[in-house]
Amino acid sequence: MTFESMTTSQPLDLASIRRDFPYLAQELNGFPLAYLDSGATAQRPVQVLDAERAFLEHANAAVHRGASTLVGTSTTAFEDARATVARFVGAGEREIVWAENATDAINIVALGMADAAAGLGGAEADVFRLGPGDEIVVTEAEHHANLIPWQRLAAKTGATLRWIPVDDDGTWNIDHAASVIGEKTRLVAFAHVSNVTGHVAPVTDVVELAHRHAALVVLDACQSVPHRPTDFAALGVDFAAFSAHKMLGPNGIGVLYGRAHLLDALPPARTGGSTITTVTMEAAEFLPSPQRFEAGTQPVSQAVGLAEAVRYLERLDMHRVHEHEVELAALMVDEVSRIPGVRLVGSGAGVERGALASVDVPGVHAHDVGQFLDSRGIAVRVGHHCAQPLHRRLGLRATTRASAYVYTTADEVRRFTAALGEVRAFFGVTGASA
Amino acid sequence: MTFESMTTSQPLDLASIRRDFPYLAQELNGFPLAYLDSGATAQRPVQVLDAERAFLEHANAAVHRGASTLVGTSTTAFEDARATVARFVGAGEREIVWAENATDAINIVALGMADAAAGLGGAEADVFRLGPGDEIVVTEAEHHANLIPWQRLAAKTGATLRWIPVDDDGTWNIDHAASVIGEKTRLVAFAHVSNVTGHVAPVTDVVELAHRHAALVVLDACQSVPHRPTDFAALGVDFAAFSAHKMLGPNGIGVLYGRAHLLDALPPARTGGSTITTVTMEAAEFLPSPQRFEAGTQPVSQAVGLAEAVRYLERLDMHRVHEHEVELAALMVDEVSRIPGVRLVGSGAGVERGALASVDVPGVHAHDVGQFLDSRGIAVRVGHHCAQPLHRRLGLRATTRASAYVYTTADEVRRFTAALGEVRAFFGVTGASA
Amino acid sequence: MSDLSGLYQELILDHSKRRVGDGALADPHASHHELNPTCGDEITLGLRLDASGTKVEAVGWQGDGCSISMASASALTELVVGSDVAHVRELIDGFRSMLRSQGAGEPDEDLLGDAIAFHGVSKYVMRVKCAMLSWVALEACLNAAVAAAGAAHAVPAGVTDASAPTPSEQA
Amino acid sequence: MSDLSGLYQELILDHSKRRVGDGALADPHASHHELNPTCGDEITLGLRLDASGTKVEAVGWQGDGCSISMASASALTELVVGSDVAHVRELIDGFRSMLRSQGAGEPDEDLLGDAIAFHGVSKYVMRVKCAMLSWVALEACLNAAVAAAGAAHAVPAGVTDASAPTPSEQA
Ligand SMILES: Cc1ncc(COP(=O)(O)O)c(C=O)c1O
Ligand SMILES: Cc1ncc(COP(=O)(O)O)c(C=O)c1O
Ligand code: FES
Ligand code: FES
Repeated sequence: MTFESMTTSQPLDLASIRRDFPYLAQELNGFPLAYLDSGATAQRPVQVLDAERAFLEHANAAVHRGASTLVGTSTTAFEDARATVARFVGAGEREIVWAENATDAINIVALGMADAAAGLGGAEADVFRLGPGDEIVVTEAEHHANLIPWQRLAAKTGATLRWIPVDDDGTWNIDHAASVIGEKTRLVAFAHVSNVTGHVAPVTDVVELAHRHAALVVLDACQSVPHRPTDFAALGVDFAAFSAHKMLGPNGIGVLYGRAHLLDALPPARTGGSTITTVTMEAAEFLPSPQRFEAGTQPVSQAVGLAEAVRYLERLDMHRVHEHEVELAALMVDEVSRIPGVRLVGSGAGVERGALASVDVPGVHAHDVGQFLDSRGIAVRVGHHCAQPLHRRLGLRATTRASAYVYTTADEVRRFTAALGEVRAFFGVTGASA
Repeated sequence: MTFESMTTSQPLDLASIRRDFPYLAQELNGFPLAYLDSGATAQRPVQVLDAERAFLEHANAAVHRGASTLVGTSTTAFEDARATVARFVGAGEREIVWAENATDAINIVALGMADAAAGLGGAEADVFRLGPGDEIVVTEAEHHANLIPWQRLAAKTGATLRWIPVDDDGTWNIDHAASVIGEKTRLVAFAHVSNVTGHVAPVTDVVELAHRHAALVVLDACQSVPHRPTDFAALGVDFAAFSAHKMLGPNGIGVLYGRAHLLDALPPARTGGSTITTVTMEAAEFLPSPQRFEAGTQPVSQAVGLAEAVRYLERLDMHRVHEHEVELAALMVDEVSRIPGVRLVGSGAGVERGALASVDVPGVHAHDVGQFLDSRGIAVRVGHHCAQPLHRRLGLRATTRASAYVYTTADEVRRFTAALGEVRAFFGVTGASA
Repeated sequence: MSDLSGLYQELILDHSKRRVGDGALADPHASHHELNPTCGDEITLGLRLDASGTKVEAVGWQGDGCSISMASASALTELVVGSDVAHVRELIDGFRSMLRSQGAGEPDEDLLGDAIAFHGVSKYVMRVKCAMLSWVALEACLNAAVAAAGAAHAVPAGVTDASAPTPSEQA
Repeated sequence: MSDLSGLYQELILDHSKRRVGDGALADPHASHHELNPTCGDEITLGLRLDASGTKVEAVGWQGDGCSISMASASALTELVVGSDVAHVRELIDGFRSMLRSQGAGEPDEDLLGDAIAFHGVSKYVMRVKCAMLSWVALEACLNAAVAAAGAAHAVPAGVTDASAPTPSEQA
């Protein structure tokens, strides 16, 4: 599979795209910046910056509070943004809840379930009540955001946390999942695309398996929604989470998707203004989804910015975005595999992966690798990428990760791999290698 | 006390301030906009908009993750913002935690305490453990954000929620507090300045009373920090919460203040990346404050914007901001009291209040009052202002609230009161009045 | 005063004071409680059909709210009492379309009669829900009463709560 | 290659391989574990004073980390073994000032000797903590050992954990 042979439609116009991103026109240490850390956070096009600014200069006001003309304008913009995001991921408007980030979105589910187990939420919250004997299933490859909230839920409810094991390359398949998911399973949480290995999970198979046991499915879609066409209804998951800042949108806003009847029954963990119908000194009654979860003043301009980011991606066409990244992923795997003394984490050539490559250079600490690349103008991520258990399983403490997005060029990927090839010599490491 | 006689120092230069706010130069229904809803959300000066945009175009990157030059730049900007906000409210840097908004900040405390009661957090979290027999004290005048989280904490722990009663005008004093706070009290939560009555709470007296019974004090500072010099260390409170969007800063970021040793011991309710030291599949260990609470990708550009808002306020000088608002508050009280058939909520002339006036026009629903004002270009807030119990106590369902800020002119206040004087005639309400 | 008189038409101000139908209905076939989360205002509307189950015999409501919501409930009562169930459904649809029009188009006066006075409300997004409150309650009652009548001729009143509208849907 | 050689001086690359002091110290008077949250790297450093309690007799450390952190622990060991406690405190202060300088000024070669090679690290905010890791551990050990010696001449090792630095403080 070569880089060129995969193109099936009109490719992205990279030169034109890059003109929209002021950040990318900068230099780093005397070199043109090669920003290869979009897996951590993406940069924003002027269209998104302009949309948020225009809103703030002309339309900003409280939303869902009061009844002034200004509130009407801001509320309409805010709810239109929700409708735009809903359409983008195959959801109904009431199925899109604004959170602070994806981490918060996952916590809304985990904390709501803990509240249900503590007796809140009435009979309709029964589906969320866990206790001793019940099992929560994650994978060994999860981001801490999709692991620790479930550890805490287990600790609070007495349920048991189990995990789908990964192979030596950090990936897993439906057989691994079937070895763990069973009749005690009440919830299965896993990443659609791994932020370390780029592994693409067999979502519909896991959903089928989980639903056969009446278990809920929570999908961490942080590394999928920004990069590939994603339809939660078609995937069949019960909940999903993603962040705006990884998809050209603002920080400070994430999205929780949930099936409407589940969201309406989930106790809101975070409470406050705008979430209620009637409040007495003794108790409060909550609105249905999404308002029951959006306590306090909402990230309004951020929702407007995110909607503009979605429109930007829709104009590019998510199918073409995906193809672009499939090509870059193949190029990464191909080039990294040729470098002596460098270990690529995850599957090798021929297996689809997200457009990212985490590597280990035995004998050189990841932070030193990253520093060397940095000196060449190449910005990558080093560390455990919030996946310590996966790194431990792979016998590693930290890796160096390059990750791509709509604006990433093949040339930038080649600069990364070329510099990577020089690391061992610079640090005086020689001899046999992994 | 007349409007003019209160000026004690160089007053704010309103004309120059208003030039910084593009939003305020707009028209509403054919009139120059009189934006009198800053108590709900304030508008942003270009300085804040520019600072956030410059950050996004040149310095945006993940923070506290990886080690690249870009991460160094963004992390430094992010932590400098924290230091700026800390200085503004008399706190240490480790005592400032970024939250989604003030509501979230209060929830971090309430949910952390629920987690402590559920057994998380080890021995150091003992100070936060409540159970049957323990009492949580709020006031009857609280915003839902500072009421419902405590109701939920009581429901989860078996503790009892009690409240400081208010007088017929909606205010309370230290005697009311002393009638409720006692040896069973473990926590007292109240607003520094009420968002409905403008009432200024006797903070240090309540702190003294609460601490005498070893109870924790949580201050809702949403309506104080933006409007008056505020020093949490001097006030002696244990926790406090406020929102950036009410003080010229961005949406999507709020602040939790807490005394360092308390924050280090409070279990983090929301968990995920960036909060931990060591994570295994079974358990996680958390960093000290503030990082233990900032799960997932932080509101980075928003922190930068908030810091710029703080610098803007510091340049104006918070003492002068406060004086400006004291004058506007006196003007509001004075003018509203002269309108026949209009009831002002809260204390009358001669008592300090925040620069806001909530009014009832018997016979005309608040939403109709607001609509009439709106047609005159005056944007106010109508409804229960997230304080249903207080409104019920006052025999009201909704009120019409005008609230001022640094850019509000006496002329705008007079337009509000003049239009208010016409409401009854427009809706054909006559006869004796409150 | 801009076009405020387009919102508060004489007929609306008048109905808001007359409040036709104000008061609990005895022996309703269905009754429904509806709340406007923006303001906290509530209305409980009761409906009785005639013996044949095809005509609205009586409507009564209790509630508290702004002039728009009170006038709307009053106008509704005047319009629907004595009408065929099928016609009432047309009225509900017509009223809702008018309120969602954001001020566009001409309302159907033949169908809606006096209720076209509420056309002006459609330009005020935050007030649409006020005008719809009683109509949403009526629709829920109608569904419940007809369902009950179908299941067992003349059952006791069913109290229902309509499912939530989408967040951007005002009514 | 920009000024990467200012960061990775020969002496640093060399120390990162030699690792003077690598290995657990037997019978330490104090031992301290320090973690760098950015990367998860850890070091445990042990300290033994001489009989008089005024001189550093031995240092040993175990840990895993980047070249900067390993080289720093190695250089530290060379510098402090055999030195007066008072002088070691000066060294710690001097090293910390140099690392906080953000590349400004000239480091004090008379005091710090070879350790001035770490001056270049101060320009890399995200790496300052790497160089400080072992020094923070050393400072904690010194405090604990001296306190223990004062309290009761020659007590068993106290294991301490220094309080957290402020978020913007790298060391
Ligand atoms: C007194 C008070 N407390 C809490 C809040 C909640 O603030 P936020 O909505 O920013 O979380 C507000 C503002 O709405 C307020 O005025
Ligand atoms: C797979 C995965 N899950 C969760 C997260 C957390 O996202 P956020 O930090 O935006 O909450 C990330 C990104 O850091 C991720 O890559
Ligand atoms: S304002 Fe409540 S129904 Fe109109
Ligand atoms: S990168 Fe971990 S100590 Fe340097």
